Amino acid sequence: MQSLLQIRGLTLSFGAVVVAAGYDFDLHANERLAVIGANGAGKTTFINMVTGYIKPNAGTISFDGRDITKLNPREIVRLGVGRSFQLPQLFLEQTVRESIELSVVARSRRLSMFTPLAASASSKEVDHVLEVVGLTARAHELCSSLPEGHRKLLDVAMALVLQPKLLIMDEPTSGVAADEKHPLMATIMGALAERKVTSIFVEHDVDIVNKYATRVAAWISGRIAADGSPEKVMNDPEVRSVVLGH
Amino acid sequence: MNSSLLLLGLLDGITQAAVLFLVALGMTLIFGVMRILNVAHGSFYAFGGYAAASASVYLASSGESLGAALMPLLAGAVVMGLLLGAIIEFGLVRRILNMDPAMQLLATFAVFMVLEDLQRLIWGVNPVSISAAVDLMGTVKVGAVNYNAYQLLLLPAVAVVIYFGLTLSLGRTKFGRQILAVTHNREVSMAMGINAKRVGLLTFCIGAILGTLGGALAAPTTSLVPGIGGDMMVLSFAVVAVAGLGQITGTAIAAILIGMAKAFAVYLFPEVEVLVPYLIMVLVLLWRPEGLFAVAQARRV
Amino acid sequence: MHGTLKVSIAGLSLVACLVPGYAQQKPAELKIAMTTFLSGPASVFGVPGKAAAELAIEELNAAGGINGVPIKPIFLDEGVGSDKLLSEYRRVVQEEGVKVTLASISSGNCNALAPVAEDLKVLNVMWDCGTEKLLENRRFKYVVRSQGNGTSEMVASVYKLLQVKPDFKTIAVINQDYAWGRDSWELFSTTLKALKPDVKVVAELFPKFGATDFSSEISRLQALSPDVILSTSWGGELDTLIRQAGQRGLLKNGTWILPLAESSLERVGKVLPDGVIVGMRGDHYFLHPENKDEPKHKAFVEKYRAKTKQYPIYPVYHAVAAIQSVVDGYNTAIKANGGKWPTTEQVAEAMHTITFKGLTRPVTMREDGQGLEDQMLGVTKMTPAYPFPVIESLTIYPGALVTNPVGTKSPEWVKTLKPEAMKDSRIKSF
Amino acid sequence: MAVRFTPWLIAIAALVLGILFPWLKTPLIIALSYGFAALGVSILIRAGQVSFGHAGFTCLAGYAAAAISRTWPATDALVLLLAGVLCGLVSGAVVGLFVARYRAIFFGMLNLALSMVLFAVLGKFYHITGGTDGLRLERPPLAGMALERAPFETALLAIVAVLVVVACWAIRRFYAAPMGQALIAIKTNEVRLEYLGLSARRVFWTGYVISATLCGFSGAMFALIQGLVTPEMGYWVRSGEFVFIAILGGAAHPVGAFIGALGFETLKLVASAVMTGIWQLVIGVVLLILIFVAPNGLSAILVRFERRTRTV
Repeated sequence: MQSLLQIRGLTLSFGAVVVAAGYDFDLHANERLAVIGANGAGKTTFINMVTGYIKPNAGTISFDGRDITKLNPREIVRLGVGRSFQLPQLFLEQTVRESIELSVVARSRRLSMFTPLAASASSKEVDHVLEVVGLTARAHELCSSLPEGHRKLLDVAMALVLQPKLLIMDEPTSGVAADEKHPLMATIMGALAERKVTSIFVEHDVDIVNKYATRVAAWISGRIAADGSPEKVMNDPEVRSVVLGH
Repeated sequence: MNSSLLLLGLLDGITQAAVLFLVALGMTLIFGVMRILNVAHGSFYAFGGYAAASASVYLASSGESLGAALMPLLAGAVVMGLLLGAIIEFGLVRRILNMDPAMQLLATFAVFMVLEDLQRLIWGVNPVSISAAVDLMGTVKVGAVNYNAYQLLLLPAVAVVIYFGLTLSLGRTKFGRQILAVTHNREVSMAMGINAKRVGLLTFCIGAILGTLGGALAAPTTSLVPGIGGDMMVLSFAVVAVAGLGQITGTAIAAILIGMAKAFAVYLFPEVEVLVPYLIMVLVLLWRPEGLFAVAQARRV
Repeated sequence: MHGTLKVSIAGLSLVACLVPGYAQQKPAELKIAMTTFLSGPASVFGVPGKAAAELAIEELNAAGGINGVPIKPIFLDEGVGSDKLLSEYRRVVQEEGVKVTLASISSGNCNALAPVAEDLKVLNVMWDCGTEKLLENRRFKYVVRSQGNGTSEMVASVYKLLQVKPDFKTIAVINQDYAWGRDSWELFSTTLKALKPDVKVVAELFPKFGATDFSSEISRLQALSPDVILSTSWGGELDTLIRQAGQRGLLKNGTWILPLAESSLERVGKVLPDGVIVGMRGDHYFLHPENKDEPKHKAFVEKYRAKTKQYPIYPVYHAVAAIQSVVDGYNTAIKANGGKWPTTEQVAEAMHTITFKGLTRPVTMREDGQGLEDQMLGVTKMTPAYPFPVIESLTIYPGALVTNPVGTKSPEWVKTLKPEAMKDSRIKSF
Repeated sequence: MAVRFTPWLIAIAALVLGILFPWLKTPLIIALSYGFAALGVSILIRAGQVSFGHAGFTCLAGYAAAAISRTWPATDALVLLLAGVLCGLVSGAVVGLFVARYRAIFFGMLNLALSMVLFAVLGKFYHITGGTDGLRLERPPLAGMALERAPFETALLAIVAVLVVVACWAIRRFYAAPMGQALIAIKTNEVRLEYLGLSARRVFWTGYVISATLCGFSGAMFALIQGLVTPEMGYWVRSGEFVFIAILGGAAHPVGAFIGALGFETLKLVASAVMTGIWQLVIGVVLLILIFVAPNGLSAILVRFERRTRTV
């Protein structure tokens, strides 16, 4: 079966630092890939390249059979790749609800200049989304006043609302209190399942990886050191020593 | 005529560039360290000029010797620069460092408005001119053209000295390195125990003095009238923008570039002379938003 | 029913007609607004004008004002820029009830204010600006000029230049970049072409109005070294130009002709060498060969010097003349109105007919509102008597001779000038 | 509620004052026309961008109006106003294509540079632009009627007053609409905007065009009431005054611009009457105080007041 995301010979280096050593990579529909690796291994750079924020020196990225190597984030998003960020990227001067509404409207890509935002986004959907990510109570707070956990949720929610085919999440649980990590992932994954969204998520927490990933890929200094089922990768000696530090 | 025209344009350009460079340098230095674009910088130029004029009236009772003519210029510039620099930095700038750029621009714009009228109140509205220094230094003949030795030799010399003085002291002295550190990254340098407040104050004063010095040195070659501050503001602004904010060497090159362009315009198409600096500015900004000699950074996500 | 209606209408209209006639009681005071440069480079020029106006008005009020009505002057600063000035002008007329305005020094401001004056139906005497276009292109009811215009001044200047330096090949001009600088050059050059077609213009420089640094222009002029250099600049800018040109010895190569430089002599002093042709926009000079010993003139010069520590310059004479014209205008109108206080309209009408005498030769107002003012030019000479050059070998050109006739356009008219005109017997040299 | 009615309040107050004290008409019209330009500037401030060059648009529109009425003296005042608006729209659209990429200081600088180019061009080329003296325009007919000065002023005042209300309403709608919201998002997070599949540049361009259009109207109105356009209209200090007005009034609600404009003009009148020659100083000091005391401007206070009354 043809892969959803296909990467060939992806190469990028900042001066002497190699962040992508010309690796190939394939992701198939309905996979839930966990990306692990030490800091600076090139995980975020990988996401930035896939979503067009950074252009690779060489290699090709194609999504859904279309070459997206040279596209910018906006175009890639429009093709159905959603992304959430390690540092949540929110509209700090707007409320949670407004952010969601804006995302909903953005999906249609037609920004009215006259009908109020609230009227341009179906309130049923907005309510539902807020429900799903559990932000209903905070709907009218400014994003700037949210605690980190909720920021992460909103960040993911805004990507989710776009109804992407593939959702890439950069450390969705980092900066979230330990006891909140699992409920958070549960919510997100629930939402993803509901829409059958293929997903990639960068994660450090082994339990979470084992619990939610159908597949794991380990990044080590710009190359994919191991790729496969959680058991396989987690027991890979190199991964154990370098990434998990056992 | 063309070869000589080239020469003349060159010389005229240099005479104009010298002052332009000093003023713009002050502006770019301040921006580098405090990340504030000082809209009131043009007023420093004006105040420097007037201060120099007043100083030469009070100090130089006999404008006979060149020293007696130049000393007041220097004195006026330094005193006025320190005064303005210290007051404005201490009273305002350090309090707006964390505001968003819009507010910062506006704050310095307010200072500009205040200074504009203060200048009127202090020195009145009639043109002031002090030409002692120029007269004493006489002229240099280049082909058919007499140049003021003051404009052709002294000003560029001062500019060159200051340029090297600054670049060297930035690299060599402790304080210079501190400035560079703060310029490069305020937070880190503060973490490293550099007193950013003190660095800021000193830098702002130096920047202000450069502005006032520009005015003081220009004073003998022009006549001081209300409004020169505003005009010099945009002009030095153009230089800084062309060079790229915070670029010292770039500022020097940009100043010469614009000075020359203006001079040549007078020879080739006098009609466009006033337009030239802004045209250059626009073209450069459209071509390289960060200016010719600066580099852009992307936002980390 | 109908009848009464008719009658009452007739009555009303009758009253309406009569209203202007006698509704005018003598006011307690006559407010006159004068626009003049109190700031900026031009203030070296506007401030003396103001001082003179104050002196003249003091004298006038001491002598009982205009038929018992004292004058209250209001001064507006032209230095604030024409749009701010315009607002101020409207304010004093609409809010403070100014009836007469003297505007302006700058031709630009004259152009801007004249139509507004016509609009507001306030008498406006253009007391110092030179632009000739205004009164040529449109017939004004409320706007007059109490002095000569660019045409008369430039024609006279060319005459004088050709008298002093009959044969020269090249000329360059450096004027302020605004109405006066541009128009005066157009007039000068066309006149020159008409009288001396073989002259070559080697450079036309128009540094921006209010410029303070002419170094590049000076370099260029030196490189070209033309036989004659013209500048109709004035005020602080002329001072700066003279000073900077002097510093670099430009004043010594070629003949300079500065038709407005009389007003700068005392300020620039020794910098200006002998042999520079200077004018004074009229025949205004404290050493006027005919009037210098006339008591009225002498007394005024004394008073003015006592007040300002300076010798009067031509804007001073223009200010006095303008106020004199208003006085004569009112008196004539009052006579015509049977001794009753006239409407502004009546005064404006009178202003087009009077001949008045300021401190120098009298000026006759034409039906187009243009005053016929005699023009005087001379050549600088350093004398022990004064710490600044005086003007010698003066020549006076009668206004009637150098002003274009009513209804003609200056640029066309000057084309028709013939060298013979310079031999006219009415031209008087001293 | 307070905010909802302020535009009406301003409009009515302006009309009443103008009719009671005829000499106030001119300053009122000028003040309100400044208000439109400031409103334009404040739209961009909502996107976190300050332009020190928007006087360029008012200036251009003013000259357009003047040029038209000089070439076709019979042209109706309403047509001239429309021409000004279109001039703002078109020039804004074109310039916007270039400047919409830039942010923060670079945006400010580029706008300043462009406006200064215009300023310099208008000051030169005397035979076309009238140089530093500018261009005069004779009072045009209004709605087909040739009016004397007084009724003409009254008519203009009425037009401005009505348009204040209209503009406030329309821009309020715009702020509340997705496009307006996206504009605010530019201030806080363009990256996310792009990752929502939206073009930040396009959004900003739209805002820029609207702001230029408002400036266009302002310029034409100014030209009509002044009867004179000069390069000064486009000098960078004038742009600064617009920014000042926008901040003084605050960007929280469109009416802020007009409150600010009236405040500014009053300040100017008082300052130049009470302490002649130092109005800039006074304004400068007020501005400094403002920056620390009420950085969000007067309208923010109104809005806060409104919120409170709503919640109570």
